Order: sequence, then C-alpha cells, then structure tokens
Amino acid sequence: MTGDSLVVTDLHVEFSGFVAVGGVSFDAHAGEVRFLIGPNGAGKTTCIDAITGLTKATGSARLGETELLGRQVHKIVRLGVGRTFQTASVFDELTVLQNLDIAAGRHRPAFSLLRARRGIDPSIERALEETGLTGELATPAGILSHGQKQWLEIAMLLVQDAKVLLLDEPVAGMSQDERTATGELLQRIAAKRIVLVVEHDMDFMRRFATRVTVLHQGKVLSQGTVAEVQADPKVQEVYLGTAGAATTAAMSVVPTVLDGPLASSPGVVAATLHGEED
Amino acid sequence: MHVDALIAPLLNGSAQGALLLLAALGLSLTFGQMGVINMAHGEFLMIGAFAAYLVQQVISASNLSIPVALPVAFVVAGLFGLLLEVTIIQWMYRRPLDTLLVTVGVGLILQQAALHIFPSQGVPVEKPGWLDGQLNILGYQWPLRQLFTIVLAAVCVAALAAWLKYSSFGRRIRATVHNRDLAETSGIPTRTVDRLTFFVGSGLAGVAGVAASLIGGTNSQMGAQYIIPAFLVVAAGGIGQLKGTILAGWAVGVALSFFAYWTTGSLAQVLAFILVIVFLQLRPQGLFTVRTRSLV
Amino acid sequence: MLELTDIEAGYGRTRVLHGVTVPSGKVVAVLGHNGAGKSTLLRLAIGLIKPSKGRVVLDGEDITSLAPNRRVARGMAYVPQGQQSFGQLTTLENLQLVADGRRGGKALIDAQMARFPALKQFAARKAGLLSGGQRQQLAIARALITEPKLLILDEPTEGIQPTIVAEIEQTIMQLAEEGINVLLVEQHIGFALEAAERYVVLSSGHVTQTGEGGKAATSTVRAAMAI
Amino acid sequence: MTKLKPWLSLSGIGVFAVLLLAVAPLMLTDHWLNNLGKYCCWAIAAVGIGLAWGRGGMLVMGQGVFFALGAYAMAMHLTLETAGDRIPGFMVLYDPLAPLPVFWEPFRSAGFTLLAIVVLPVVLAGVLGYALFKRRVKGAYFAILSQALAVALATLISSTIRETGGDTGLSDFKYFFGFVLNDPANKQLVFLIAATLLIVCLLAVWQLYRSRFGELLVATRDAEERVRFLGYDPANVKLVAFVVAALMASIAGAMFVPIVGIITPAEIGAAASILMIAGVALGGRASLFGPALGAMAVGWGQSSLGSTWPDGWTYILGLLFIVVILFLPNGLSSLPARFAAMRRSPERQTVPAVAAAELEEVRA
Amino acid sequence: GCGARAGDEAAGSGTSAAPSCVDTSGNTIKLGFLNSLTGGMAISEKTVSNVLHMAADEINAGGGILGKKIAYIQEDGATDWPTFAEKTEKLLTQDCVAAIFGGWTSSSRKAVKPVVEKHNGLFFYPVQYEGLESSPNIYYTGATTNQQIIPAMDFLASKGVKKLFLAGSDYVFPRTANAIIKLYAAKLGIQIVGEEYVPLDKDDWTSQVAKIVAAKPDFIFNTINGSSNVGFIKAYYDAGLNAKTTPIISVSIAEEEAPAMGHEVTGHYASWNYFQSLKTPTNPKFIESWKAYPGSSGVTSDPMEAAYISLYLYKALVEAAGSFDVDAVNEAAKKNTITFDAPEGKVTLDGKNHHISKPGHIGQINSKNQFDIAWASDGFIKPDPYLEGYDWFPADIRKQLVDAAG
Ligand SMILES: Nc1ncnc2c1ncn2[C@@H]1O[C@H](COP(=O)(O)OP(=O)(O)OP(=O)(O)O)[C@@H](O)[C@H]1O
Ligand SMILES: Nc1ncnc2c1ncn2[C@@H]1O[C@H](COP(=O)(O)OP(=O)(O)OP(=O)(O)O)[C@@H](O)[C@H]1O
Ligand SMILES: NC(N)=O
Ligand SMILES: [Mg+2]
Ligand SMILES: [Mg+2]
Repeated sequence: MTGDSLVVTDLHVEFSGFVAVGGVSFDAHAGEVRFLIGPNGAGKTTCIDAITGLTKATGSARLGETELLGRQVHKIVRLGVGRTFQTASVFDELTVLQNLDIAAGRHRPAFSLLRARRGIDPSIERALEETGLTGELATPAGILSHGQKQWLEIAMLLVQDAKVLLLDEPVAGMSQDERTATGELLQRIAAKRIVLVVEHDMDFMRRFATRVTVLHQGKVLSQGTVAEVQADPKVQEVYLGTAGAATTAAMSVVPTVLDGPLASSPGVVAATLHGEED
Repeated sequence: MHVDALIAPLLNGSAQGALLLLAALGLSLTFGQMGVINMAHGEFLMIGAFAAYLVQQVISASNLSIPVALPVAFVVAGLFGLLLEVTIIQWMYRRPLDTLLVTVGVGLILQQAALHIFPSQGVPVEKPGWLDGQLNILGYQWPLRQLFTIVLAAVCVAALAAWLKYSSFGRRIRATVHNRDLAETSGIPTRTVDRLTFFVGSGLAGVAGVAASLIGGTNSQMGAQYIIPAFLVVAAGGIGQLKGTILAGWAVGVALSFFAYWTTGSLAQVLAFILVIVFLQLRPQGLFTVRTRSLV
Repeated sequence: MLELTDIEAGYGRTRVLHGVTVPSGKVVAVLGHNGAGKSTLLRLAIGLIKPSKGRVVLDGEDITSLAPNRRVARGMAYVPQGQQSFGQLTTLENLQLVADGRRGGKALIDAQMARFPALKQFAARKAGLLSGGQRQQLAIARALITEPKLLILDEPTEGIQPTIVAEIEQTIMQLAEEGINVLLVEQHIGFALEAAERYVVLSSGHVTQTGEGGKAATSTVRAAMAI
Repeated sequence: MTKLKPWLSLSGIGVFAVLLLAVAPLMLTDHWLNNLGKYCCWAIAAVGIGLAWGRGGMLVMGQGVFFALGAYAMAMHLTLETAGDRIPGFMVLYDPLAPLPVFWEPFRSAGFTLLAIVVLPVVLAGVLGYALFKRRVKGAYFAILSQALAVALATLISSTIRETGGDTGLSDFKYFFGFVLNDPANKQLVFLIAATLLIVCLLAVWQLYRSRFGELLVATRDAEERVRFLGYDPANVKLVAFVVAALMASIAGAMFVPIVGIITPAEIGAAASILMIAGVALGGRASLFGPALGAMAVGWGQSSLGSTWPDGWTYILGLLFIVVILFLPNGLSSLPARFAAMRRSPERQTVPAVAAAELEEVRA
Repeated sequence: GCGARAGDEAAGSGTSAAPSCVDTSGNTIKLGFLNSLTGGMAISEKTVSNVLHMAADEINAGGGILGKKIAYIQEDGATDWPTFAEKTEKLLTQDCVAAIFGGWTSSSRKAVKPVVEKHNGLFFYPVQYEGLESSPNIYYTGATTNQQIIPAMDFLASKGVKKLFLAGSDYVFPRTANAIIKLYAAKLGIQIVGEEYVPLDKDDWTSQVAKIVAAKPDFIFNTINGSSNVGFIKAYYDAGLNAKTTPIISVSIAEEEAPAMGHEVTGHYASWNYFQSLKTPTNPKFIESWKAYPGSSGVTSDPMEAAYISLYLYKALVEAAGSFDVDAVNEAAKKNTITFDAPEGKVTLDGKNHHISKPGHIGQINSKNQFDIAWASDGFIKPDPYLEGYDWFPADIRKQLVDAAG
C-alpha cells in the first residue's frame, strides 16, 4: 500500500440554505483506526457522502495528491475509496460469491466481463476467511442476517482492494462479541489501509479507536486520542453526557484485551465495560 | 397574424389541457401516490362515458342528465376501480412495474366487453342545451363546452386538493405507499386507505369520461387515446405533485393545440410527445420533485 | 399483558422461530445474537407476520389473526429496527399521521418535540433527509404519541447519540413505572436486564434461557450468549 | 436464481435448433412455416427484452421503435427492389410529381440496408439510452417514456403517408435481395435465416447471462446506486443491455418484413410493443428460453385461437396477462422450478428482493 | 435449397401459385369472411360480418351455390393489416376457401391484395374507396370515386358551392380521395380553403374545427372514417357551426353512424349509392330480413348492402361459370353480363375492372336519422376506377399508377 493519506480540508455541504457541514477538516492515515463521532445530525454521514461523491461539497478532500471532490461516484471508487452504508445494502438476489465477484471486478478489463467466472479469486477467498463468510459462499445475500450482511459489505470493500474504507456505523445492531470480532478485523485491515469509522457505540470506540474527531453541528468540536476527546467537557456536554464521562477511567484497561484471541469470552470483557456505564 | 391565431389555440388548448388533466388526475392518485401503474385507467374513463350514456337513457332531458351523470360516473368507475383493487391490485403493491402488465390485461378485457355489450359503432351522449353557444373572447367565438371542461377540471382539482390537504387522508396515502408495513404498524388501516384511494382515483377517471363523451365518441376504443398522454402528464408534472400535474396538463394541451394550428393534427401529436419526452430527459423527476437520501 | 405461546413462524418456507414462548411481564427483554430471530418475534407480536403455529394473546384475548393497525388501536405501539420513517412526509407530518384523530393530538406532538429537540428543529424537513439518529428519534416519538399500553421496541437506541440513549433509557424505565408494558430487543444487555422484569434469550429461533431480570442476571446471560 | 449447468442450457439451444432448422421445415405446411418464421421474429425481439427487462430491470415498452428501424429499413429496400427504376406506386398516389424522398435513396443498396439494420438501432439506442440512463431515468418513468416513443414514431409514420406509406404501411414486395419472394423455396430460405438468427441471439444471451456482465446486470437491476459504489457506472451497464436488446428488435423487424410481407405502424406502436412484453412475461422474463418460447406461444395463440374464437381471443389474452403476472411473476418457465422446490422443500428460499428495488424506482 | 431469382422471371411468379386446394367434391363449399371483430375498426366491421352471415344463410336456404351449401369460416382481421394478410393466406391455403369476403379500410384491402394475387384467390371488398386500383383477384362491390366522390362534387357545384373545406382521417382513402377532389374542384371552379387530417384513432377535432371556422367555407367535405366522426361533429356544433350556414357532406356517415353522433345531424348530407330510404323493389325485403336477423342493428346502410351484394354476385358468377375455379369465374365475368337485383337496384358487373355499376345518391339527414334523397344520378354510373373518362385527371399519373400496379 502507498503511504497516501486522506486529507479533508474545510469541507462545506449545504442543503438549500441549511449548512450540514460547515468547514470540517481532518485527516486519516494507514495504520490507525480513525473515528468520527458526534451527535445525531452532526454531519458525519454527510461528510462521507461528500467524500464519496454522493453529495455536492466545497472545500477539499484529497487522497494523496488526488482531489476527490467534484468527481463522479464510480470514479472516486476507482481511485480506491470504498464505503459502507448506515443500512446494509448488498445485492439480495446474488449469492455471497457473486456479490464479492462484482466488487472485485473494477480491476478487470471491460471485455473480460463478457466471460464467465471460473473458480474463485484468491482475494475473494481471503476476504471470505477474514469475515468468516466462507460457509455462506452460495447463500443469496438477501437471506443473510443483519450482521452477516454488514460483514459482507466489509468483505466487498476488501476485495475491492480499497485504499480507504469509510464505514458508517458498521456494528449497529451487532451483539457484543460480534462487535469485538468486527473491531479486531478493522484493526487488522487498518495496518495497511485508511480506515474511518462512524459509530455511536462508545465502548466500541474506546476499544478500537486510535484517533477521534468529534463533529457538532457541522463543525469539528474536538480532536485527539480517545482519552483527550473523552476528557473534553464540550464533548461530554453535547455528546457523551455524564454516562460517557463516568467511563473515562475504565478505558485504559481496554487495549490489553485487544490482543487476546476472539474466543477468550468476549462477553465477559464487554460485561465489565458495560457494567460500569450504568 | 390575426389575434385569432393566438387566442383560438390558447383557449382550445386550455380546454384540451383540462381534459388531459381530468384524465391524469386520477392517475396522479393511483400512480403518483400509490405507485400503481394502471393501464386500465383509460377503460375506467370509458366506463364513465358509458355511465353517462346510460343515465341519458333514463333521464332523457340532457340538460339534467349530464349533471346527474357526473356523480354517477364517479361512483360507477370508482366501483370498478375498487373491484380491480380488491381482486388484483392488492396483491401487487410490492411489484409496481407488474401492475402495469396486469392492468393492460384488464384494459383489454374491459374494451372487448364494452364491444360486446354496447353497439359496436358506439353510443351517443348528448351535450346539455346550456352548453350550446359560444363566448366572445377578443373576437374569437369560444365554445361554451370548452369552458365547461375547464370548470369541471378546476372543481375536481380543488376538491381533490382539499381532500388531500384538509383531511388526514393525504398523509395516510403517502405514508402507506412509502412503507406499507410501517404504516400498518403505525395504526393506519392501510387496506381501507388503498381501497378508498383507488376508488377515488378511478372515480375521477369516470368524471373525465363524461367530459370526454362530450368531445368524442363513446365506444370501446375511447380510453386508449388518453392513457399514454395522461401518464406523460403525471410524469412531467412530477410524480405525486398535484400542482405539477395541473401545470403539465395545461402545457401539453396548449402545446398540442398550437402544434395542430401550425402543422397537422397528426404531426401535433408527435411533436407534443417529443416535447414531453425531451422535457423529461432534461428534468427526469418532472416539474416538481421530492428527493430523499435513501440509497438503494 | 402480551403472551406469545409456542410460536412457529418464518418467511416463505424458511422457518425462523421454533416453538418460542414469551411470558408476559411489565418489561420483557428479548436477547440474542444476530439473526437469532428477535426482530422476527417482534414483527410477529405486532402482527406483521402470522405464526404458522402458536398463539398471541393480549390481555387474555387471542389476537393471533388481528391486523397490525387493529393491534395499534388496542394500545400496542411498535418501533421497528433500522430507523424507519415515512421519508416523503415531513417530520411534523410523520407525527401528525399518528396523532390524527386522537384527543389532544397537538399537545402530544409538542410533548414529543420537547423530548427530542431535533424533531422540533427539523419539523418542516422531509423525514427522508434527516440523519439516521434523527430518524430513529422520530420513530420513537411516533410510537410514544399513541400513548400505548404496550410498547414494542426493536433496538431503539441503535444509531443514537449517547446523551439521547440515556434519555431514552430513562424514558423506558419511567414508562415501565407508569405501568406501561414494554417488549424490548436491545444489544445493551446491561440496560436491558436492568429494566427487564423478565428476559428471554433466543438462539437460532429457539429459546435457550429465560429468567427474571435485574442486574444479577447479567453474568448468566452473557455466559449463555457467548457459547 | 436457479443456475442450470451450462451444458444443460447449451444442449437446450441445440435441441431447439434442430427442431427449428430441421424438423419444422419437414413437418409444417408453407403457411405454418411462414407463421413460425413470424413467431421467430417476435422471439428474437423477446430475447432482447428478456435481457433488458428480465435481467436489467428496464421495462422496455417501446421495442417497437427498434423493431421499426429494422423493419422499415428492410421494407424500403424491398420496395425499391420491387419498384426498380420507378417511384414506388403508393407515392404516386399522393404526389405523382415529387421525386423519391432523399432518405430512401441509400436503401437501394443492399449493403447499406444490411448495415443500417445493425447500425441504426445501435446508434439510436446508444444515444437514447445514454441520455436516459445518465439522467437516471428509470422504473415507471422509463417504461412510460419508451412507450410514448413508440406511440410517437407510429403516429409519425402514419402521418407521413407519402414518405413512409402511412397507416397502410409498405407491402407487396416481389424480391428479397434478388430472390423471388413468391417462390416457396425462397420463403423457406427466409425462414431458415430467421430461425438461425434466433438461435444466434439465444447463444449470445446465453453467454451474456453466464458471464460476469450478466451478474453485474442483475446487481444493477436490484441496487443500481450500490453498484456505483463498487466503481461501475450503472448507466454503462444498462446501456449495453439496452443496445443489445435494440439490435435484436431491429433484426427481428428486418426479418418480419420478408416473412409477413407487410409492415405498418400498428406493428410498432403501443399495442404491438406491449404484446412483445406479454410473450416475455408469459415465458419468464429472466430465464433464457422463457422470453422466446413465450413470444412464440403468444404469436401462435393469436394465429390459432384468434381463428377458432375471434372475439374471445382478446379475453384469453387479457386473462393470460392477469393470471401469469399475478400468480407466476417469473412466467411459465418458473413452473418446473416451483414444482421441484415443492418436492424438495428447501430450508431457505430466495427473498423477492426485486420488489423493494422496483418500488423505490417507481417512486424515485 | 434456393428458389427463383430476380432474373428467372420467365418462370413467372404467377405460376408459382400452388394449384388451388379448394374441395368441390362434397355438398358444401367453403367461403371465408374476413372482418375486424376486435380493435378500432370492429366499430364498423362487425355489422358487415353479420350481414355476410345473413346473406350466406339466405343463399343456403335457397339451395346454396351450384347446389352446394355455404360453409363459411369467419376470421378476425383485428384491425391489423398484417393480420389481414396472414388470415387471407390461411383461408386460401389451409382452409382452402373458394373466395373471401370482407375488409373495410383501404389499408386492409391493400394488405390482402398481394396475398390473393400470389395464391390466385378471390377477394370481395364491400366498401366505398379511393379507386385507382384493380386486380384480377379482387371484386369491388362498393363505390369507386366516380360513383361517390364525383357525384358529391357535382352536387356541390349544382348548389353553387364556391369554398370547400376538406376534413379527413389520416390514411390512404381520405388522402387519395382529397387529391382527386382537389383536381376536380379546380375544374369546377370550387376553391379549397383548407384541408385537415386527424389520425383514425383520435377523436379531438377542436383545433381543426377552429381552423374551419376561420376559413369560412360554404361546405365541408368529410372523408373521416370511424368514430373520429363523432369528435368532428361535436367540435363542429360546439364552435357554433350548423347545417344551414356550413353544411357537411360525408362519405362515411350512414344510417348506422348518424344516430351515434351524440348530436342531431339533421340537414347534413351524405353521398352513397344505397340508402335505407331507397324505394326499390328489393329493398323492403332486405330491410326486413336484416331487422329480423339475430344481432341486427336495426338499420341498413351502404357498406352492409354492398357486402350483401358481394355474396350474391359471387353466387351469380360461379353459376355463370359453372365452377368455383378462380380462372373460370374471372372468365365468366368477362364473357357474361352478370347482374344482381340489389337493394340499391339492378347492378351490373364490369367483367374487366371487377367493379359494379351503381346509382349515385345524395341523401340529406332527417330528424329520424334517415336520409331523404336530395339528388340522384341519371341511372346507374358505370365504374371507372382509373377515371379514364375524366379529362381533368392527369393521364401521366394514371399511366404511372397503372404501371406501378403492374
Ligand atoms: N439532502 C439533505 N437535505 C437537507 N438536509 C439534509 C440532507 N442530508 C442531510 N441533511 C441534514 O444534515 C444534517 C447532518 O446529517 P448527517 O446524516 O450527516 O448526520 P450524522 O452525523 O450522520 O447523524 P447520525 O449520527 O444521526 O447518523 C442533519 O440535520 C440532516 O437532517
Ligand atoms: N424477509 C425475510 N425472508 C427470509 N428470511 C428472513 C427475512 N427476514 C429475516 N430473515 C431471516 O430470519 C432470521 C432471523 O432474522 P431476524 O431479523 O429476526 O434476526 P434478529 O435476531 O433480529 O437479528 P439482528 O440482531 O441482526 O437484528 C435470519 O436468519 C434472517 O436471515
Ligand atoms: N375505403 C375506405 N373507406 O377506407
Ligand atoms: Mg449518519
Ligand atoms: Mg433484528
């Protein structure tokens, strides 16, 4: 992977007069799990929409030397920017394999599309293993469970060989151990790629975030490590509330758990964390 | 150019537009609001026209029969619509494109049935005496019947708009269409909403049929000539947008009339179609649009 | 209040629930992994899907074949999973939709807007344009407006910011105290069990554990779910 | 989607080829062979519709437009071939002194005509599709627009009676690229060409369906916007399917002319375009053979039921639409799979996901 | 294998017609009736189909043709010209009928023509049309232009009409008829002040009538077909026009259509050969039989009568030939004077051009939607499809047309 970074500077998004994002700047690099948090309506999803070309924006979003704003959605994707959606969207009628195969397709020459698929791409096989979907190879994506669909989406990003992964609430609706598994997957991926996660699950953030940007009403409210952000009284006021502040102390124990194998009763880990929240 | 050359097409076109609007009005409900592509809408219009004929058989004084025929046509066509909803459409709300094909079949059957039931050369519907005569507009003798079509369309539009706005029904229809399960679990009796909407939408076709029966023949084929233009009007206006439908109906009518004035009746049809197609290419969501962020 | 007895249900020929029984209780929490069938169970409770076997009983009356809107008329309310709202209607219209025909409808709407300030701020905006969390708040507000006797919540705090999550959790506790029954699916097991009078753990459509709620239950449930 | 083993479909096409090319000419009278040729034409158009609609989700209700391009190109050539140096008879009727319209001239050349049959639909569908798909016109809008286009073209042809033959159409062709059309042997030759073209079209979509493009097309149908986020431009994906479908319709139209011996605006207008859809729906829109067999069945129904029960045929056709769409959305070709599924009673079943996507499209 | 190529004309396309498969061995003879029972023209053609059935029943009751009972096969043309062609071929080659009766629009006839010529069959066409056509395989029992259009123009000239407006449907018959009208009008000194066409399947004439009002003609010549007439009449009265100031002369509004206009049309004219009101010896019986016939519309009209004639004419032809063979029938037509005591009078077949002589009549619509005869030709008018007897018709055009027809 190249050392390109995603640098967003002074991003503005306006919807007929309403400023959803008003001058947001942040950057993200490979090797970190970057979090974007903030109250509902703060503009997190809109930022991702802007970066991926779904919404018109001004300012700048660069991947290395390349400006992303103003390009068409599929062209931005071809530059290596991939995303998931707040509500999982996969091709319901196609099998898991077909979903992944299409996702892997952007590197193929156009005419190869006219040939039938023979065998399974090694990249697809790897992605299946990473996400634990190997057993569901031939399952139509439409009947996967909620969490499996979200994993499939991540797997699609993997085979896409995206340099940048923008994940909008990837663990919403997952149970605690599923969250842990997903978080660990993200950490592995992040070694070589830029990973930006939007989440409201603070436990999840505490465990896996390396750097956090907090948005509020379309502006950056705070930025820094998890500890710094959590300690910020403005963040506590508008976002975390007292509950969030109370757990600050507990977070230091988290990183030690991360290296442990997934099977080491994740529920118990989560229990400790969650218990203190109340 | 004589003023006639502007006034006549403008007024004629407005009346033509009013009829198109009437034909499209029901569609703006069943298609625009409910998402059902009812290709038998033209045949419901035909049913309205035949209803007017039957009313005239009973009340021979045409002065009275047309005012009576309007509500009768509304109810009769509405009931046919209701029947269609209950027997077929209700199973298909999740497959809107398929409603198009099913209702093509329904339209075929209704046409053939009309051909069997009524004399094949069509039946006469007479215009009431009080519509004889013309209004002098800047020297152009404007037929009263055209004014009647415009007034009728205006009344229907106003009534529909009021119904959608001042009763909770407008909201309920839109909610039901947008997310049937969610509407149902929000306490909305979606089946009642469906049926009532379809009844009113089809009933409006019936009213349009009465207006159409004063303009052309009342026969098994009459509905066919309205269906595509009516759909184009709804689409050009912006699906689900009443004011868009009104504007589009009027614009298409006037355009048709001017084209017919400058070229020939056949070519006018072609040009008007092309106009709408090009317009929709430029503004694919029609005159007025609603956007949401929903992706897939 | 609501009892589900020996339920078998699914989609098409897919069977999702196998002989599930949910006891009645003030607050009943349904827990389980992804795809365990929790949402399916709640959809069944509100009437969106019909069981192939088993009974749904509300206050002693069998409502197994009652349509959802009739259940709502009898005091049930439902917040589905996934931030669902009527995207083409404005925020206000979304609320009016359920307030229509209720006495003091206007006041009910105002009360919810006070609870969720974002809804007041964006009252005139199409719900489809709201942010995910705002939509979820709207969904909860819609349910509360009907002043239900039984509230069915499918992961109500999903995608909502922590301060409001706290607010919602408080509300649920408060409603329970006011005597309103709640059927709750929630991934925050800690909260769910604290609030719950009873809980049910689902796994692949089977009930694997039931019990009394309360903090004490937490560790046993976690142990059960980790397997 | 049930995926048959590739050799199964291929041998199916083989059997079909033998039936059409060897068995039919031996078994059928000239009249029915000619009719079968006509059904083959509709089947060719239907194969294209199956691709665009069944796999691509574009309800092409105006295939008559492309059918017309091929048909009129062919008919103009045959008319000129028949007229020789003279101006075609029907033109004399309305304006005896005017010369041959300029756009007729190139169609004197056989080569140009054949080229036009291929190039015209590709260009028109390319431009049209590009404009529509880039603007994200889809769902009901697309269906109604394409239908309106067919109506407009049919009306245009009807109203340009001297230039195109108008409502009466073009007919009375004596020669087909030098062959005397009245000769039964030549008629059989024309049939064989049409049947071969049908087989070729089937082979083409067979390959398309099993290719990655086929999967991509289905993906685009079900979640067009999502495809964008995988780096594809869905407009291009749809465009390819639309253009191929248009080309097939044009070929169908071109073969229709020598077989039926007449082309009129009614064959390309709203009703005709919808009838093409009817066959596809009946047979099964997304299957390989469904569209072709469905189209042939509807054609046959029209010929034979239309004879035994003239005014009842319309009722049957209407009912067919209703019953098939209502109860068998995937057409008759889904029946075997249904029975099989009933016997196996599998654990899981595919969800009808098209529905949601479609619903969104109609409202979008 | 390959068949004949363009060069091998010597072999002749005529001989390529397979020998007739008509079976004359039994005591029935098969005939084909080909009418649109569905689609837009069913409006007009159903009645023609019905009256053909009546004529067949009558002939059968009278002993049949050459002692053979008629067994007819009814086919639906479905208002679709290729279907007319296909059904013609089917009737000739599969059902092996001895002759086919039907059609209405000129377009349908033009679709049938190449097929009957190819298979050397017989087609009897019962509707007034634009002329300029002939075929050895078609017999025309409706009027050609010099039996309907030209009398109408003569009538208008006699009324002192100076300014004429032409309104027609947009297809071959009105277009051609109007081309002829314009030629003749120039000769008569009648000015054509406007010409408008609307597609057959469109009803709205509002815009066109506004142009008529502006053009202020003395008379309107109406060549509209089908239900589009209703829209025309309604727009006409809406605009304040009436039979006193701007009368209409029609060639497609007959007893059946007049009451379906939705407006009384008293005072307007129509040019036909037959009217129900004609006082001929055979007309009362025709009217009575029709009224009694199941499915009858209660009134008779010109196209019905022409259809009725066609079957009897065929009977006369076959009996003159003593055979059902097409060539023999055509031969008999040339050799004998074939006549039939039709409701419109005694018509005579022209064996060369396959048309029949007809009386010209102009009727004026009365309050009962019947026609009062306002003008009648001196005796029967001989058919002249190519207008050879009319010097105002350009000879070069005639020559081109005859050449194009081959
Ligand atoms: N197309 C649009 N038109 C108008 N307003 C919009 C549009 N899209 C988003 N908004 C508004 O912009 C604001 C930011 O929305 P966004 O979805 O980015 O929030 P978010 O940070 O992702 O919130 P959440 O955590 O709830 O998902 C919201 O107030 C939303 O209503
Ligand atoms: N419409 C459907 N058709 C077929 N199967 C479905 C459908 N909806 C859900 N399922 C299947 O039913 C099972 C249970 O789904 P359900 O949504 O009830 O799970 P859940 O416990 O709510 O999971 P989550 O925590 O992800 O929301 C899953 O295997 C899912 O794939
Ligand atoms: N011959 C006619 N009326 O078309
Ligand atoms: Mg968001
Ligand atoms: Mg769930």
